[in-house]
Amino acid sequence: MTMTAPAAASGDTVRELPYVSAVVEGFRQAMQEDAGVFIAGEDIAAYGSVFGVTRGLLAEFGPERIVDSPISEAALLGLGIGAAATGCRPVIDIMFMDFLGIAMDQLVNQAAKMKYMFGGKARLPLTVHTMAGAGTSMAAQHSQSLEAWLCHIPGLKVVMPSGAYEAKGLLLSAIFDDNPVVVVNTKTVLGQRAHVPEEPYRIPLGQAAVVREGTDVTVVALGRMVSEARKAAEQLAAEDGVSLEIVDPRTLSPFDTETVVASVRKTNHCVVAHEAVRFGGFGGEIVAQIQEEAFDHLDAPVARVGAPFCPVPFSPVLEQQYVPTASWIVDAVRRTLGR
Amino acid sequence: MTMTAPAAASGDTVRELPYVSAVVEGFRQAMQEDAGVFIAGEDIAAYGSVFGVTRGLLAEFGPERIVDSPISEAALLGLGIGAAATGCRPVIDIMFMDFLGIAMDQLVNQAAKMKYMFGGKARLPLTVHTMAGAGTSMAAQHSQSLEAWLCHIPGLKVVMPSGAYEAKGLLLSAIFDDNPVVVVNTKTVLGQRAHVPEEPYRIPLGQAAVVREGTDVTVVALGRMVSEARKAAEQLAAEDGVSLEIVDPRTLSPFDTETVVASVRKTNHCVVAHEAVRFGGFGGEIVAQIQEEAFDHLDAPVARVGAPFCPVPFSPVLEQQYVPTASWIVDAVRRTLGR
Amino acid sequence: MDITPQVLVDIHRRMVRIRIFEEEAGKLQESARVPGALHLYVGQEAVAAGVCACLTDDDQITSTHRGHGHLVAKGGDFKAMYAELFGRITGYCKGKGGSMHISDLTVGMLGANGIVGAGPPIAVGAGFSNKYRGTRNVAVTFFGDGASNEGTIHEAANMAALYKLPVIFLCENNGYGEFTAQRNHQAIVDVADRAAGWGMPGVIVDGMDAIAVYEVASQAVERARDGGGPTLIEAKTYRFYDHVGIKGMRIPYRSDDEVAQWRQRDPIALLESKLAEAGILSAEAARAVHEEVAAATAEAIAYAESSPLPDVATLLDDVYTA
Amino acid sequence: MDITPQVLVDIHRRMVRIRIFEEEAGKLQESARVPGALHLYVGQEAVAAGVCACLTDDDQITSTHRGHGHLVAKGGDFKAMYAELFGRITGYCKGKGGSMHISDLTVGMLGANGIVGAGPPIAVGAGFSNKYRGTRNVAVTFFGDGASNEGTIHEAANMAALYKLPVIFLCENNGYGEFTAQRNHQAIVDVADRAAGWGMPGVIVDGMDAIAVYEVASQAVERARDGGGPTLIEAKTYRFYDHVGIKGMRIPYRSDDEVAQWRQRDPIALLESKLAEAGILSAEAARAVHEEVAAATAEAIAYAESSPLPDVATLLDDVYTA
Ligand SMILES: Cc1ncc(C[n+]2csc(CCOP(=O)(O)OP(=O)(O)O)c2C)c(N)n1
Ligand SMILES: Cc1ncc(C[n+]2csc(CCOP(=O)(O)OP(=O)(O)O)c2C)c(N)n1
Ligand SMILES: [Mg+2]
Ligand SMILES: [Mg+2]
Repeated sequence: MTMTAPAAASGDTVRELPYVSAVVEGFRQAMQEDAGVFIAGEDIAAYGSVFGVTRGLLAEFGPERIVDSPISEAALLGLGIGAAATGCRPVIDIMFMDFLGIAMDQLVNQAAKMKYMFGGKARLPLTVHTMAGAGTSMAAQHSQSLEAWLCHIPGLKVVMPSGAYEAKGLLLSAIFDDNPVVVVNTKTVLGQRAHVPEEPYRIPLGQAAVVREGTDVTVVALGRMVSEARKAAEQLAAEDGVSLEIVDPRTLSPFDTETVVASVRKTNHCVVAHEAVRFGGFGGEIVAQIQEEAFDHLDAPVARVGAPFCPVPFSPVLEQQYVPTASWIVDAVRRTLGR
Repeated sequence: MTMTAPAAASGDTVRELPYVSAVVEGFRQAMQEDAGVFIAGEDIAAYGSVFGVTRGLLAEFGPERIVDSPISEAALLGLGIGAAATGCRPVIDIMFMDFLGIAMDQLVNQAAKMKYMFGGKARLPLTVHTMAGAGTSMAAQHSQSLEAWLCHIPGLKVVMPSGAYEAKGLLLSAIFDDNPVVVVNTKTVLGQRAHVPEEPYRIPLGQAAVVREGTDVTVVALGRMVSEARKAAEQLAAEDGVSLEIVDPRTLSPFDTETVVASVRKTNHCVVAHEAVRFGGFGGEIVAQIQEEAFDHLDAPVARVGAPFCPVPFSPVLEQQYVPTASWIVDAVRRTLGR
Repeated sequence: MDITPQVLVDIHRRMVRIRIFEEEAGKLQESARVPGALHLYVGQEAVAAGVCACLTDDDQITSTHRGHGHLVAKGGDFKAMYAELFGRITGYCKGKGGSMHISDLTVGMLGANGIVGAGPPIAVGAGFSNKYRGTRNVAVTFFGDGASNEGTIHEAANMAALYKLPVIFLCENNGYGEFTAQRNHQAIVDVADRAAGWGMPGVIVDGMDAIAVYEVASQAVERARDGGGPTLIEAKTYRFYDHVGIKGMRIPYRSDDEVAQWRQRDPIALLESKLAEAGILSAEAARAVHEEVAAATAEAIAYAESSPLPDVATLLDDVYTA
Repeated sequence: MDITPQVLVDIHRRMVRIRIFEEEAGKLQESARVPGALHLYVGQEAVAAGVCACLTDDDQITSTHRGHGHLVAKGGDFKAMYAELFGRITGYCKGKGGSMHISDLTVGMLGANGIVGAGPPIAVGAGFSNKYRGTRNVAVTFFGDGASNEGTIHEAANMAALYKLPVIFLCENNGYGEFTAQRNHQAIVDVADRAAGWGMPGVIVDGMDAIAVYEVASQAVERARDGGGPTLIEAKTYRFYDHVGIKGMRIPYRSDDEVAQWRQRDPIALLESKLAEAGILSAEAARAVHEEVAAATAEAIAYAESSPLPDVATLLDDVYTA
């Protein structure tokens, strides 16, 4: 395990940045460091991406390195694969994670498998950046969290930043990793601010972080659910005198089982939380591993928090019922403790 | 739960058919029963499909109902969606499950969500038939089992037949279900013979079957792994005096938790086995549900059998190490029992 | 081709209905009275109206993210439409779909779509079904210049031509995909040039001229009904407002001049002057249509906004057909 | 255009190497000495040879399921190739890829591909990279008539034309996609007709005439090197054997007559008679090439078959770069 974000941040100054600016800074520093890095995506140049994650980069790096793509997600991913296999270090932006369905063959049958199929002789320093998450009244096709699809595929690495600090540090590691890495950011937390060191630091892939130490229940929270878990921890400390330990896997594949299991062995209780649909989600893998590795330490079944089994509804009143929040974690913790 | 295949078969005659013929018969009887049923796919007409699953149907039903498609999987799936939404009952054949990557948007963002997005006003009697499985030296892009992707998607139903009897009965239920159902057959068992009643029987979707009664360990086996589990059961009975109970979910989504949990509550031990990659596979969901529902009944962690974390290799010596078999189940059962 | 006055008046009414529906919808979004994102159709009315005037409720259309105009043109009901934008239970999709998934299968509108390029394959399925079921119905798939670069359009068009299906590929070339000009997303000027490679006729039409659109569309539709197969129609048009909502363009991706130029050719003004000249619809009569529609719009918005929200207990309903 | 004797002799040798490699590979499959499925290139040699003779090791190609011929033409080593077909550790892919994923990045061969239509987007990436890195290299993507209906080809071609990338789209139209004749998978006769809709020149060439292929290919390649952008070349050709393996067609999807007709125009025989006439390569000299290649082939097969199998302990290696 590694230490938590603030501790990991070296700088003396405590500079705060919103999540979206941390992503932009990560892109900028990667491009400054390596001339082989370019970004291609839809409306990422002059427009700076609909989420603002490339804003200002066109002016600094020009149209050769900040490339607007036609609406052709499969070819866009192939562009990244072919360029990565021939000496570049591309970043491909897939605007909404929901659109990955169009590019799954290129991502899964080509990018993920090329190295293995070629007997190890290919090197694919490819980063795919995309945006997951519900809660914006964008309905069923602009709100999904599909990381479970990607984690199931050998050859891909998958990271899911939980905040601004992680967004920059994981992005830099992803870009400079020599494998296809999918960076799954969450659109609803792009405004969240956190301490983000100015220097181009990297958070090692495959290492989870205990972002809050606690004694009673371990909460393994993915991406945006980490901030929800923090809220739940405050509430449970205040109302129930329950102490949550929060583990942020940061990288989903490869998964840092050790850090998660060590925490559960200590707390003997665990809740796994992600925004993705609960059924068939990556939480199942985490639960399976925990009960495999810490069976005798569990005082209760590992509980899961995830979205209900339906597409994301449009109407805000329905969507509010759909998107997992801190209160869902609170309830799960209480159930786990038999309260 | 329902009873096992042989028992469910009514006929006095004990007619045996290979798996592939059971599929053909299922298609034929569905088309005889409902003029709205047609099949579209690549090389399924004159050629009868590369797996033979439509052989003879062109002669019987003609080119209007047995339709050869261009190599255009996305449009092929859209063909099924548009036809299903406007009064037909189409079957779309996606030759190899690996090719689904090309059609994932149509399957996941369109077919699965149309009814919900339209407030329940659409009806989509669409069946997608495809072929999974490794073990044929077809390498990384013609051997995958990707059912986990589909189970995670609300709006889809997913069935995975384990033998000839199930193949026909589940196919007929899938075709006559008014929702998008993906039928995942396994190419390496197409020659396996079993009793298949002549009449057009249907196996209800969402019902698991206890295909072998036992007392010591429950094995939840998906698709082809059911026959491997039977072999494992023979060996364990003979060598260890261990009695396996085998549960065949038959439908993965919706999942029959009740039947699985009832068995585990009886045996207090469980092994979940699928051919898909173990990491991030559907087995994780099954394990998570079992420990949620039967925590106090488990004497050991639920073990999982699945493929290792690499693409499917070409060389037979490597592929043999890759594809899960009965001996993997035997080992898992022994570990579970602490032997 | 001579078009009856009834048809011309009908087309005009459809256009006015679209215009006023969208103007009001845009205001509702700007005042944040409706949630989510709205892609307004203002400026392109001649296309949806001219095409849908050739169709019956049994003919189908597939739409795009910019789908209000298509549904209005196909006969959509204002109350159910606004209620959907407001996310109310009385909406077309009971509030579950919203603007990007608004649909009405009873008039053959197979849905707005949040996925660019996803409509054409579905329209091919509808066209296949029309032929399979032995009807004379036609499916029209609307898509943009930006969408014309998605692989799905290529697959769908090739398939429709191969099977000689009754499908019309209607490209609304408004010069932009989001904030990217056509010259920056494809190396061609006329999307219609792609028809030859698919094996179907390609026609270019002035998308601001409703009568011209109606003429080419009705020819293509008749041809399709008679088993002649698909046609690609490229309508050169323009959206007067931003990609999303009325204004708020973060960057000057197109000049005010350009917008002004196109506004000179407002499709409704163009049609009204023609109809007035021809003595088919006087300025007064036209104004009456606007007023009538405006009244219906106000009524529909009031109805929608006062409609009940969905019951949260219905969240998990409508996923499957029992 | 006058082609030097050296080039012509070089093209001839590449074709003979493909022919003999494939004949022997086919026999190995029929006798079940190699596992899996082989898609043989016999009959289409003039295309791969004529094209690859214009390329250097720094130019890239993407291939298809029918990839042996492309790799041989690009300079593939017989020992590493046969060893891969046998699934041996000495194979190009250490036995992990097999026929459908055979590749050699050192000669710019970015892999055979089991997914029809998956190569073109990757070639666009290679072409983009060539331009980005300031080289004059070109990427050629081979694809079939059947593959031309995949959406990926449309997206890739549009993108290459838009960015003016050094990419050649080389369609090998052998008249069939698996067992489906071209007339049953597309409504057009010439795939080259699709070039206009993508904004690039489209050229048709006799795919049995290696010299003609070389000529059109070298022009397109030069144009691409000079920044002129992509070209679509359609080579009309034919596969002499079955879709998979030599024979074993389950259905008579093409007539013996048709096969015989095309065999009349065997690309190697055609080239040899021309070279003999021109006094560039005598019949004896040609025979010598065949014999020399046959000997090398026998040697490579012996080497491959006697090579060690992969160590099962390496199953999980090569998934990631450390
Ligand atoms: C597959 C997919 N890619 C990208 C987007 C984001 N997006 C929404 S609308 C749009 C532009 C579409 O342009 P065009 O097809 O010309 O239609 P227009 O907006 O001009 O009506 C884009 C890129 C999307 N919704 N779906
Ligand atoms: C995406 C995908 N769909 C279908 C297949 C099965 N398949 C393999 S080869 C082939 C025919 C390809 O025809 P063509 O592109 O003309 O190449 P040829 O075999 O004639 O060289 C098909 C359908 C596949 N491998 N990948
Ligand atoms: Mg547009
Ligand atoms: Mg072909």
